[in-house]
Amino acid sequence: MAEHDQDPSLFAAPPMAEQERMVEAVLFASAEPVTVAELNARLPHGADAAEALQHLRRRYEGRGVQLTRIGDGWAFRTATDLGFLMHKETVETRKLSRAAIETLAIVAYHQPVTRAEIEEIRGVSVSRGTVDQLIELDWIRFGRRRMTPGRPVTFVVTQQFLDHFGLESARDLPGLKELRAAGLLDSRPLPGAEDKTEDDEDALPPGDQGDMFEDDEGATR
Amino acid sequence: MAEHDQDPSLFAAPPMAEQERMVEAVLFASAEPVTVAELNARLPHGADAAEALQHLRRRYEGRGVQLTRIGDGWAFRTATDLGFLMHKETVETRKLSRAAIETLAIVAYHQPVTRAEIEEIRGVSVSRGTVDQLIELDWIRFGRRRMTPGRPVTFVVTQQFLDHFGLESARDLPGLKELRAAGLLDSRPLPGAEDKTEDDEDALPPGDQGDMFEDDEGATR
Amino acid sequence: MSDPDPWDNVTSVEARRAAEALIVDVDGFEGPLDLLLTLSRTQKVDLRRISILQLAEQYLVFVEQARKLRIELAADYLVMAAWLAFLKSRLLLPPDPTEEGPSGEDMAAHLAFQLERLQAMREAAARLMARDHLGRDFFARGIPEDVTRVKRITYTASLLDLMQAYARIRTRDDFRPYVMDREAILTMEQALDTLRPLIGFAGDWTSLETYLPQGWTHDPARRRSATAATFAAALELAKEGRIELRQPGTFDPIEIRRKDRRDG
Repeated sequence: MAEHDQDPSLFAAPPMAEQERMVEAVLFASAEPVTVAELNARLPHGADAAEALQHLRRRYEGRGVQLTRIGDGWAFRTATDLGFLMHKETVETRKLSRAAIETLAIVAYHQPVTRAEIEEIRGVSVSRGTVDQLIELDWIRFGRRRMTPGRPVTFVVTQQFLDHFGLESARDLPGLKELRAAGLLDSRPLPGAEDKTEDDEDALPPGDQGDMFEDDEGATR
Repeated sequence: MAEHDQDPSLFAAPPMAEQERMVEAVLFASAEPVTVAELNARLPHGADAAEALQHLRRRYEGRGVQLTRIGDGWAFRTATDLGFLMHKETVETRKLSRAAIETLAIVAYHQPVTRAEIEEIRGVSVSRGTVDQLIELDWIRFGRRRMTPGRPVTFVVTQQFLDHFGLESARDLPGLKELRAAGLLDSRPLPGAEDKTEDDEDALPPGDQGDMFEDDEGATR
Repeated sequence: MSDPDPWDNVTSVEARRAAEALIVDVDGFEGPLDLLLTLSRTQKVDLRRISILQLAEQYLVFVEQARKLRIELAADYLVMAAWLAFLKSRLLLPPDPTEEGPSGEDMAAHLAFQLERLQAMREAAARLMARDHLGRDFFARGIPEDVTRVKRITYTASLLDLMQAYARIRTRDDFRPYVMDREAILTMEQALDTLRPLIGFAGDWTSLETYLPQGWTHDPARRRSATAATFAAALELAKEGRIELRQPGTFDPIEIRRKDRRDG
């Protein structure tokens, strides 16, 4: 390698094609974008890094990597349309936990609904993780605060939720009557179940969802 | 992304020019060699990375960076004649001891080789530290156990070793053919000491070196 | 072999100095084989034509000198010395046909092989290290864009899951998972039994719905099953050539009528 240290540089700048190779190698190996000044400092005396860069840039036009200006430096970058190759995604599909699906169902049917209401309906407390998970899945989000003491936040379902479940709106969710008709519910209401649901209804703001369920309850009688 | 999982793959592989761009992007993005199998796994379904590599290799002939084969992987490396341009930011690797260098050479030329065989060739015992150092450098690794009494472990060189020394395969080790022709890679037992060396002899199936190179053959596919 | 001058083979001053240095540097040798290889260089011949006898003598002299200088030699040097003394005697004495074991020539050839092999490996090591090194003479990509391995976990739930969950909550213990409820299933055989006696009267197009059995028209689940079974039964009868089916349009009521036997 020693031969290279003093070689033709002392005499004349190498041909442009050679300068281009040099710039190519330096940019390739450098851990950071390299400025024209730095390139000129590394290239043999008399070389014109700026010109070599222009040649090189053209050479890489349309290739899988692009010579890109970053700040005042230059670097190779993956062509933007091939960015997808840089991700190796392994998708693992898991069933939502029972707690999560129940919470989601309650939000869907009772929105906007507070955490306290969800807990009341489920009869068990709702863990932070469950709500976070549903928010992360982009299936529920925060709605308006309830204008009641403590101004609790409410949860509502998102557009993603509707998309995922193929619904036009949350109103399209089948009501209890339909669930029953579909055989998803036993038709006999348990004694005392009505009391329970009435409580729930109290908790509900006079929204459409509440209406829907009033209808349902009426239909079973 | 789900879109990528199913989209064009279902229909047809992208044109070869496009596959070439993709291979180029993936190899540029990786500092480590990437195997054909890995490339095929990353490219859209139906792509032929091996063919794309051939096109790409030709495209980079004479450039400042070169497409090089390393074992069963491929990587871009700067042209060796341009090394003088580079910042030698490399942390000067601890100078290897003579024992380490010789042990490395013996592993490379005799692989798979047991510790006893290394010791027989060098005429001294191999210190634990020497082997550890080479393993730490990722230049040698354990190979299959020898199917002889005691089932000794063997050592083989790694892809990093090939990469470091710019070798396409262990077959390209300098002077390998001549050494083999001269019988200097044979394991000859000490006359009169058959009992001691017999195991080793049996251990070295006639085609041991052959095995190594058969493996290489496999890798080229 | 009368009192061999230890430096017999050493001609030049430099070689003599080198040989002396050997002794001083004894710790620098990597064992007897390494020492033998170094000593063999003084013969200035191809290793393949080296005189092992001469080498054995050189070694024994070396060990003798070391002793005189009270340099403590490691055991393996002494073992090698004993072996070489034995080899020397084998090489000098005419072969005894009654003696077991390898001949002196065989042993010498093996030692020569070992030396040559060690020398070859040293040269190979030197050539290897003289190659271009990654990170010194050629370089890998400086800014690798690592593949981001994203392990994405998607949680799925179907609308059915959602509804079942809701139903489960709303009905509490009342809820039982959906099972095939035989009560609400009308089999095709049952429907055929209903339909067969009736078709005799179906002289004109009549909606299939009117043939649903009693008690199967109200409850939606029962009604659905009855409709399906009756339809299947009607197809069966049509196959038998006993009735005709028609449907004026998509989703319109399906109608049946008795097929007249006159053309059959």
